[in-house]
Order: sequence, then C-alpha cells, then structure tokens
Amino acid sequence: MDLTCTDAEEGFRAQLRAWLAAVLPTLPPKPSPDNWPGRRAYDLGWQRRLYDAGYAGLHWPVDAGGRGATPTQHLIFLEETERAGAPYVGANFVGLLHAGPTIAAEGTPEQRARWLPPVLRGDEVWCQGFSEPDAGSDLAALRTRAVRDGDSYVVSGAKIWTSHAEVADWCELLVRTDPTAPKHRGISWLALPMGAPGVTIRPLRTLAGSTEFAEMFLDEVRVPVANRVGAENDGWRVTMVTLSFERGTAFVGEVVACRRTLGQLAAAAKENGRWDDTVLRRKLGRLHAEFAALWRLTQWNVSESEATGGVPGVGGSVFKLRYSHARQELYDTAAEVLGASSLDAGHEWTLDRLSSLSYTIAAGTSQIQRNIVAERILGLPKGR
Amino acid sequence: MDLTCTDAEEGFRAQLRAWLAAVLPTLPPKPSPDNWPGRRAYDLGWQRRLYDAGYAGLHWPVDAGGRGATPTQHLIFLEETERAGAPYVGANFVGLLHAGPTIAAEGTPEQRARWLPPVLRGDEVWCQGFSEPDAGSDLAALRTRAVRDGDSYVVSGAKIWTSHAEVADWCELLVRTDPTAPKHRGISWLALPMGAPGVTIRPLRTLAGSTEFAEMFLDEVRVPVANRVGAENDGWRVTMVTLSFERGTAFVGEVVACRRTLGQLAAAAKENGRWDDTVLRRKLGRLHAEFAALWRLTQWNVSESEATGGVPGVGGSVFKLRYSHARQELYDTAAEVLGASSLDAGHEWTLDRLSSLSYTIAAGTSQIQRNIVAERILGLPKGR
Amino acid sequence: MTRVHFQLTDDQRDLRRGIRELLAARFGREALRAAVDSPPAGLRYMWTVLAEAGFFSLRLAESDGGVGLGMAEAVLVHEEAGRVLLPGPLVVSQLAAGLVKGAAEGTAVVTAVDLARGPGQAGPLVAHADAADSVLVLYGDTVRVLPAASLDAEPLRSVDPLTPLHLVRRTPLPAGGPVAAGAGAARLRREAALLTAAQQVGSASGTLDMAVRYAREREQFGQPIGGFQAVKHLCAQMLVRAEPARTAVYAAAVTGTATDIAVAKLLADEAAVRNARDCLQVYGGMGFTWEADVHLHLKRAWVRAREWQTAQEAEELLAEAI
Amino acid sequence: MTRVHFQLTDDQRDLRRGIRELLAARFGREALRAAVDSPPAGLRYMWTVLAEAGFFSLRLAESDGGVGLGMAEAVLVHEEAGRVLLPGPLVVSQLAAGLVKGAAEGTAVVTAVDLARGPGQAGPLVAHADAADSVLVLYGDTVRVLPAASLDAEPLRSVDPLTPLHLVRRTPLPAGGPVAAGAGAARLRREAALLTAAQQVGSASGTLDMAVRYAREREQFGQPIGGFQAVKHLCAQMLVRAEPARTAVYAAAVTGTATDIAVAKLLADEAAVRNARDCLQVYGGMGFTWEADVHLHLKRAWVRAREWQTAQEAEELLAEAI
Repeated sequence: MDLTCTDAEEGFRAQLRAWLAAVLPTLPPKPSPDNWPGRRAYDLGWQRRLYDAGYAGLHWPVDAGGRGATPTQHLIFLEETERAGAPYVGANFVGLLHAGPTIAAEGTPEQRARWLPPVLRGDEVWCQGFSEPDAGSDLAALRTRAVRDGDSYVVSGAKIWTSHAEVADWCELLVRTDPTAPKHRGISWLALPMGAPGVTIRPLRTLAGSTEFAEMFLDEVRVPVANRVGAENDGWRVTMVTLSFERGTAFVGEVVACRRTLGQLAAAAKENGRWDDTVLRRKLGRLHAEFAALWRLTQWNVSESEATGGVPGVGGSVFKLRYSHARQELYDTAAEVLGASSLDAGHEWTLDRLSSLSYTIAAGTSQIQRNIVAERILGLPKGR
Repeated sequence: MDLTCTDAEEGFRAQLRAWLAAVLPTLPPKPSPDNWPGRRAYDLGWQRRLYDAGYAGLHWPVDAGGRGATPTQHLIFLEETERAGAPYVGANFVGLLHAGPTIAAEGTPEQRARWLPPVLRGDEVWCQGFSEPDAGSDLAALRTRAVRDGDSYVVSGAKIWTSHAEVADWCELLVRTDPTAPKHRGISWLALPMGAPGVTIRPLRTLAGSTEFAEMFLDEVRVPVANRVGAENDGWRVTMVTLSFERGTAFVGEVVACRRTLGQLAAAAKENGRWDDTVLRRKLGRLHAEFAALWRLTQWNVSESEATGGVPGVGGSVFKLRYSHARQELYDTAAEVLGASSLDAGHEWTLDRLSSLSYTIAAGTSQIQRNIVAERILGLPKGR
Repeated sequence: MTRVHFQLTDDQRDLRRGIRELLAARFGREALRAAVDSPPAGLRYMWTVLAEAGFFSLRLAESDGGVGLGMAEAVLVHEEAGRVLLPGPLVVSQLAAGLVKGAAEGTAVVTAVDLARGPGQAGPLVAHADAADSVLVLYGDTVRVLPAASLDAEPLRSVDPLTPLHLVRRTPLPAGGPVAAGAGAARLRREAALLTAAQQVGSASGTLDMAVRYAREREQFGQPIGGFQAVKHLCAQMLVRAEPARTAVYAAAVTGTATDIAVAKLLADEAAVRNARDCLQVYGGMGFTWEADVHLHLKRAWVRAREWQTAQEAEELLAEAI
Repeated sequence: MTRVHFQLTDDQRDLRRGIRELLAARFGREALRAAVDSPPAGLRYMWTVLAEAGFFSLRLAESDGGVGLGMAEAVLVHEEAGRVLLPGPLVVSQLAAGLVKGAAEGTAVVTAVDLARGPGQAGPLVAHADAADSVLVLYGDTVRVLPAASLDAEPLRSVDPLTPLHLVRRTPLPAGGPVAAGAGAARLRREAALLTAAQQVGSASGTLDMAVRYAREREQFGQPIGGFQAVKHLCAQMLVRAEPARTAVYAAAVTGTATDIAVAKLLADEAAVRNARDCLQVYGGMGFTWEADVHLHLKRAWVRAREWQTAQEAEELLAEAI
C-alpha cells in the first residue's frame, strides 16, 4: 500500500499545474447560466485549449486519438483542474465521457474517423438521449421506436433529462428496434443529428429553477442506418461497455470540490459565530471524515483499475451511495451555517443544496444502487 | 379535543393512588431475577392484592369477571401503577393480557369458568407457545402438529421465546391441525397443561445474559380436545381477536417508564458534567420531544378506542415503529451519559440497553411493521 | 358512560371538512401553479375569501365580531392550509386579528418581524413584506405595529417561490406604544410557532398522500413502484413521522404550554422537511421538475422550520424542561 | 508502464491469508465459544501461538528479532483479529514489543491505562488486568511500565464477556523513569487508535459476512429473506459503511497522521457498531440468543469505540483540522 506518486506522475502534475497557471488567466469571462450559445462556445473553447496543449482525451486509447493515460494520471488531471478552478467539462461531457468512448470501443473505422476528432478538438457537442418519461429507473423499458426503412431508421418517441440539447450537434440515442424481444435485447444505439427534421427540444425547468435539462420529442425522424454503432439490437451491451473508460475516476472532481466547500463552510462558520455551536462544529468534523474517506476510496478504486486494467464496475455503486448521501448532508450543514440566509436562493450553497437533491435519484436511484450492491456484489438472491 | 379527565376518572385515580400508597410498602422484598419460584409467588401475590382490592381484570368485560373499565380508566391504572413503582404484571402477563382475553372472547362457558377466575385471583400462571424457531417473523408458518386421537390431540413440535415457561401452569398453544390447508387456515388454539408428559423446557439465554425466555419441546403430548378454544382450524382468527382487548393501552407503562428514565438521565448528566456537552444535551431535548409525543399518541389512540368502541388495530404498528426506535435511542443516549461506565453490565441502563435491542425485532420486526403500515393503512399493493 | 377525550369533536370534523372543501374549490392546484408562475398575484383576493370564511377572525370572541373558536380549531385550519400550500402570511394575519385594524376582516394583510432571535441569523427576515399592509414588530417583550411600507428591507431571491422574503436592514421602532406588552410578545411567539407547526403537519400529510398516490400509479419493472418494499417502507416511515407530530400539535393546542409547543414545532418541522424529501425520492426524476409540487412543499418546509422556533431552540428548551 | 499504488501488495495479501488461516485453525468458533463460557481461559496459550506467528514482533526491526514490517501489515493482522473476535489486549501487547520485556515473544501479556482522557470517564478503565503481566501507564506525555499486579482496580461486570474490565481506583505512578517520553505517549495513543480501528473494520466485515450468509439461508414467507428488498438494502448499507472505513484505515496506516487516524477511528467505530446492529436485525430473534455471535461483535465494538479515541474526540479534532 502506497500513496505516493511516481516521479513520472509528479512530473505530469507539475507540467499540468504550470500550464493551468498560464492558461486560466487568459480565458474569456464565463457566460451567464442562461446564455446557452455562450456556454457552448466557452466549453468548446476550453476543450480546444486542452487539445492544443495535448490534454484532450487524456484517458482515451491512443488509437482513438487519446493519450492512453493511466487511471492515476487521469485522477491527477481531474484533481488539478478542479483545484485550479479550471472550467468544467460542461457541454463536452457526453462527447468526452460517454458517446466518444462508446464510438471508440464499438464504432467502425469510418465512424471513429467521423465523430472522434471533432469531440477531442472541441468542434462538436453531443447530448444523451437515453432516459424516457415512462421508463424512469427501468431504463431498458425505453419505448422510442426505430423502424427500418431502406437506408434509414424512422424514429419516434420522447426523451427526457437531455442536457445541452439546445446546443448539441449530435445525440447518442437508444431506440427500440425489436419490440418483440426481451427488453434488453431489442435496443440499438444511433448517432442522431440534432438538426434532423422532426426533432423538437423543450427546455425542462428543474426545482432549482434552472433549465439545465430538456425534453426531446422525435416525430418520424430519419436517421441513416450508417449512424448505428454496433449491431442492430445490441445497443444495450454497446452502451454499457463505455463504463470501462471511467476506471474509478468518475467523482474525482466532485470530491475535490466538496472538500473545498467544506473548508469554506468552516471559514464562514468561524466568521459568523456558528463555529461555537458544538453540534454544528462536530457535524463539520464528521463531514471532514466522510470526504477524506471518499477521497481515499477514490484513490483505492483508481489504483485497483490501474492494477487490474479492469473496470471498477459495481464497486462504483458503493461509492455513489455513500457520496450522494454525504453531499446532501454537506449542503444541509451549509444551510445550518448560513442560518436564515439559507433561504436566499441567491446564495451559491442554497442553489447547490437544491441541485444536490438529485444525487440520490439521477443515474440510478439509491434504491436501485442498493439492489445492485446486494445482488451483484453480495450475491443476495433476486426476490419474488 | 380535550385532555382533562372527568370527575369520575379523577375519582378513580385518587382512589387508586391512595390504595397504592397504602399497599406498596406492605409488599414482600422483590426476589432476585434468577429465583423463578420466588418471582412466580411475588407476581401472583401482587395479582391477589389487586383482586382483593377490586382492580383485577380492570379492562376485562364484566361477564368474564372483570370490571369492564373504559380504556381511559385502564390508561390511568397503568399510568399510576407505573408512576408509583408498583410491581410489573410479570408472570401474569399472558394470562391477563392474552390467553385470558382469548378465552373470555372465544371460550365456552365451561372454559371461561375453569380458566378465568384463577387468572384474576392470581392462582395460575399462563405462558405463550406461538413462536417457532423455523417460523420466525412468518408466525403462521408454524409446524407444531396436533393429530386427533379420540378425545385428545397428540402434539409434537418445538416452541421458542416462551417466557415464564418454567413456572407456568398452562400454555396457550398454537398448533397445526390441518397440514394441507393454507397456512392461516389449519391452525388451532389449545390450552396445554404444562405438567403433561412429553413437555420439556430448556431455558434460553439471551444476549443480555438472562434466561427470561425458554424453548419448549413437545413430544407426543396428549391434550384433551376439550382444551381447544374455538373451532378446529380456526385458531389464527381466535388468537387475533384478542388484540381488541388492548385498546391502545399496550405501551402506557413503558412510555411512562421511559419518561422517568429520561429524567434520571438528565439528572445524571448534570451530576457528572456531561450536561455541558451541547450535542448530548440537545439529544436529551430531542428525546423529551419523542416521548412527549408518544405519550400524546397513546392518549389519542386510547381516546379513539373509547370513542369508537373499536380496536386501534394497525395504528399500533405506527406507534410501535416510532416507540421501539425511540427507546433504543434512549439507551444509546444513556450510554453517552455514562461514558466509560456504559461498559459496566452491572449498570441498570446497560442491561436495559441490551434488552432494548429486541424492540425492533420482537412481536413483529420493524420490517414487518412497515409492510403492515404500507399495505393495510396506506393501501400500497403487495409486491411481486 | 364513555366520553370522547382527545379526539376531534363533530364540530371540529365539520370545520376541517369545510375548510378543506373551500380551499379545494377556491385555491386548487391551477390557482397554486398560477401563483407560482406569477408570484405576487391574488393575495388580497385570497384574503377576502378567507376572511369571509372566518379564517382570520376564528379565535376572536363573538362579541368582537369573531367566530369565537379556540386554538384547537385554529390548528385544524392551518393544517389544511399547509396541506395545499396556501401562500401568504396566514399565521400572523390570524394572530393579528384584534390587534391590527382590518386583520380580522381580511382587509389588512399583516406580516411580522422578530428582532429578538438567536444566533445564525444574518439579519431578521420578513415574509410577504410587499403584499403586507402592516408588520408586527416583536422586540424583547413587546409587540408594536408598523406600516409595512416603512420597513427598510431589501428583497432576497427567496428559495420558496410562494414566500417572498426581505432582509431587514434597519428596523426603527415605531413611535407609538406597544399594542401588547410583557407576555404579549412571548405568547405571540408561542402561538405563531404552534400554528406554523400545524402547517408543517399539513404539509407532511400532503406529501405522504402525494407519495402514496404516485407509488400506486407509477409502474416500473412491471409493477406499481408501491409494490417494492423499498418504496413501501419509505411511505410507512412518512406516516410514522407525521402521526406523532400531528398529535403533538393537537395536544399543544389544548394545553398551550411552551414545552408542548416546542415538542410540536420540533417534530412537525422534521416531519415536513423529511417527508417532502422522501416524497421527492418516491417521485424520482419526475419530482425534480418545476411542474411537480413536491419541491414547493420542501422549500416551504425549510422556510417554516426557521420561523419562530428553530430545532436548536426547541431542543435546548426541551432539555431544560426535562 | 502502470504501477500499483494504493492496493495490497502480493506480500500483504499473503500475510492476510496466512493470519486468516492461522486464526481459523487455532482459534475457531469452538475455541471462541469455550472462551465465552469460561472467560479467563487460554490467553497465555494464545499469546504463545500468536508470538510464534510473529504477531507481536511484527513491526520490530529484524535486527531486534522482529519481523520488520510496518503499520500497513499491522493493520491487516488486526483487521483479521477483529473479524474473528480474537480476545485479549492484542493492540497494546503489539505496541509494547520493544518497550516491555517479553512482549515481542508473547511471554508478557501487556495492557494499558490512559490517565489523560477527557470527560465522560468515571475513572479510567483497564482491560484484561487479571491476565496481564504489565500495564503501560500513559500519563500526559509519558509512558511508564507498571507490574499489572500493582494496579489498584476493582472488577466491573464487563458488557463484553471476552473483555474483562477493571475500574482503576488509584494509579500510583511507577517509581522508575518513563520508557517513552514526549511524543512517545502521543504516538502510542495514535497507533493504538489506528489498530483498534483496524479491528473494528474487521468486525464490520465479519458481521456483514454473517448477515449475508444468514440472509441467503434463512427462509421466510417462502423465500430466502435475502430476497426481500428490506433485508437486501440493510446488507448493502453495511457494505457502504465498511468499505470507506477500510480504505480510511489503510490510508491512515500509510500516512500515520493524526487527522487520517481520526478519520479511520470515527468511521470504523461507526461501521462496527452499526453493522453489528444491522446484522442482529437480519438475524431477528435468532441473533438475540447468547449462542449467536452477533452480540459479541456488538459488545466488543462498543468497548473498542470507547478505547483511545471516542467519536466526540475524533470529530472535534477533525473540525479543527478542516
């Protein structure tokens, strides 16, 4: 067991730090949250700088245009960019972390050549069309239908929770191509051009008041069969494969951010006198332990990925269960530090508290995660 | 809504208080926990005094030899006896609170005449033979078999969690008389004479180190058919009927006791300096709220029983869920007040802490109670 | 002879049914969503309707033109108001009846600011300052009345879209004498805490009802989600939270003691906040949208939990009272 | 080229397997139950066997006759000891190797008493005082060694049948000079807290294994209880508690900082206590008997949670260290 980095890793870190220190002050001002074209331009601009500096697709395989970095290097990259306050991946999220890796793993040479370079260079934005209003946690129950018609699929249905839909060029879309097959077996993966006729986007306002997400309605949209990645009806497997790219690093930036917030909470409590409340102070101490342990668990999972070359897989569910609860507790505690000001939605922590309500729901509710942990890790039987 | 008592109720309370003040000092010394014959004699002696003073079977119907008191009078009785430190119902528990009421409701005139007076007078002790090792929470899955042979049933099987078995005269026994019927439909209720050949009692040591409970093994024990209460195979309904006797008063004494313990905890914390720990002090404040609310809920349920003449029924599950959790928290907090002394099993609160571990398990686990609340009160569907 | 003790009387049941029907008919979900989307609308109209029904004059003596009912009945109507998220300074306006001209008749909207609160308070907040005519100013042991327009306060972006909040910058004490001295302020704080607790209990029941309804209807993995034990047990715990809180509120309405009110406020705040969160969990993604009402319950519950008595204050009071 | 960072090395895996096999072979469940039913038996024999395996001399330099391993390895063996409820003052005896004659060789059983603990402590407790030869006395910044027989202490009825406890009445400081001055006591406290945390993590994993095994086998309502979501989710949360605690313990073993050790102790104590309680809930009535091992885990976890660093101490330390 060892928590030090190799000389090479430390070198990588030092070089990255120096670059961040140089480049961050040269960035344009951040656009306002409602300025979607501005956000697209800002996020793509940042991606282009990463590309020019050789950091684009750090964790992608070399043959997909990436750097083939180790999980530890990727962890260092995420840790340092978060610490330096670099822009978030933002509009590039789906392209870099999901659709891109899927195409890299399962696409044809032509598909890789068409779609991967623009993602890495910061030329094109992807969004994700997986969730559906009626499917919810039962993702594989999706009903958006694609019917083959010559060289095209004709796609109709509704998707939800599609972020950056307004400014995306492409959507990685899961559609049902065989309605008679068992639900996991009749799904295909398509690259949908967002400009295609029949695509309608409607912003979806969340309880935090923001329109981060959208609904997407598809009315007989024609998608070329050539845009299908993987075999027909093999889309469920195709999209699950992608998780192997993540290798334990999924929450690196978020844990770093939470630890920074915790420091700010302690400072604010000392400032406004709440620090003298033993109950609050001990809660802050407990949160220190939570996020310190989550950081160690991150390091452990990343090291494991590195050692085995494999996927952390369901172990990610253990992390997510603990993390999502801890982060909600962090913002509940922030509200106690703020006192009456916690009712001011103009305060960053209050908005974050609202957003944090989704952590136990999005990307698999805590209930679903506990099923996964119990059945796939602990080997408990499926119930009646 | 009203929380005052009528003049008649206040009169009852005053009379009871006066009697308790007079009689309690005349009681013999309490026997040690391991002295079972002594405990039997002590508990029956107390019951005899209640009988002589006219308090025996307060909540029983008049035609069963009881006083037919209102639920509110019963609440006052339980509250005052607990406050005065009167003996617990102890060995008389099953006779007074379960087997007796069952016989009163479902027995023939001969059965009532045979078994009820000795319970009220403090002449005979009953125990309960319901639970079985393999049935657990699924009580109706019991497997102890009774085969009819002339005027007798021949009973074989094993029972568990039978308290006071060593000193009981009778056992209210649930047996399977029709192994082919659906599980709730093949059960009968028998009065088993504990001295019958083939009955073996083995004390069961709990994690608290005590032998409050026993296992009971039945090896071809002959029980007269005349000892069956209710129809053959109707035992499940027969035993469930009894709950109507309780009418919301089940936890009166326990809530009063918890509130007294809470007062002692606060006093001890002030004494040893722990009171200055804000975290602990606020926990005690919270427990104050818990038990105050549980007391109000008790009053509400009792008033409801009185108003409707009915059974609180599944509402008892709501109470039990909240109460069992609160009581475990009470003793966890006691451990914090005690500090290192919480590791001394010679301390009453440490033993109580150990016993309290059963509250979320015994008489229906919290998991089972939540099912009952969800399905029978909230009307949620049974799952697959 | 049996007698009903701690239960609703027939009159109280009728009152509850009446207010429930009135609120459903006049301030139903469409009205609520309209209020959410254009916040300042309709408060004055609502006050007229409520006043007609006797909402504000409920506890005023009949000889003073009131309905002549007690705290038990006040608690019941506030519970119903909380259940349907009725907006506005209902608690203060009702308590102001008899103290502030027009309050009983619903022609004056009254809010309050308490200048004697504990730590953790950047500055006192005042709700519905723009819509209010008058503000009760609680300072130490006294209650004074100020025209709402004279408040020096800046608006916040309130977390609850239905409860506009202002941060009081400077509160000049009104020139006139107090309308209620001594125990007046203490009593007003207690009664306000209790009625706020009643609204919290109503909210906790409302979110439970919503969760149960949704769990019965929403199907996933081939069955209603209410068939899954995890969802079932979430809902069961919501009831386990709401019921003792409700009886605690009713008991406090009967006794009126500071201790009983602290019990009620502490448990009702917890029930409202946690039930709203559990309801959100049952709704899943669907609850995370602006269009769902779950978040409105949660946000209002957060606001109320900070009004009149916080958990910290209640717990300290209750510890001392053991 | 990839390199393994924060993972067990092959040697560490072998060590863990070795100690696990040794404990299973020599101190299995029958031996444990025998010890429970006749408490003082066999500690000295156990010490001999453990010493032969290098348990006590693990961290002593090879030049001093030790195994020459580090805190990471010590943590692994204590985790295994905790998993199988191995009794005795294992932590102190290992830490005493090199300080107390015979400790490394297992011929001296060593316990400890800390006279510098915070509030909530009626008097300091000492474990296994009767079986011990020597006692480390921590007083302020120094560590002294006292013959165990010279302790003026009265026995308690220990809640843990496998950990006899004495309440120290009067502790005369030993005449001789301290065996470790200054940072010696602080370091010993830290290391003892960490090794105790390692035992807690082992216990938390042990009760998880027990719960999962029982949930797979025990049938109710026509299926294994592990098929019910309520039981499934209890078990899942046990893993969610144990895993972060384990990595926190491993990380603290690598860094040795007071902060990392407080993180480890706090989370490991919680994991051990709460996992034992959840395991008991899964076992139902069967877990409530003396014959089941669940209660032994819970009671030991309670004892360890009060040893060396309590939750209160850890939380305060961690708050200051934010």
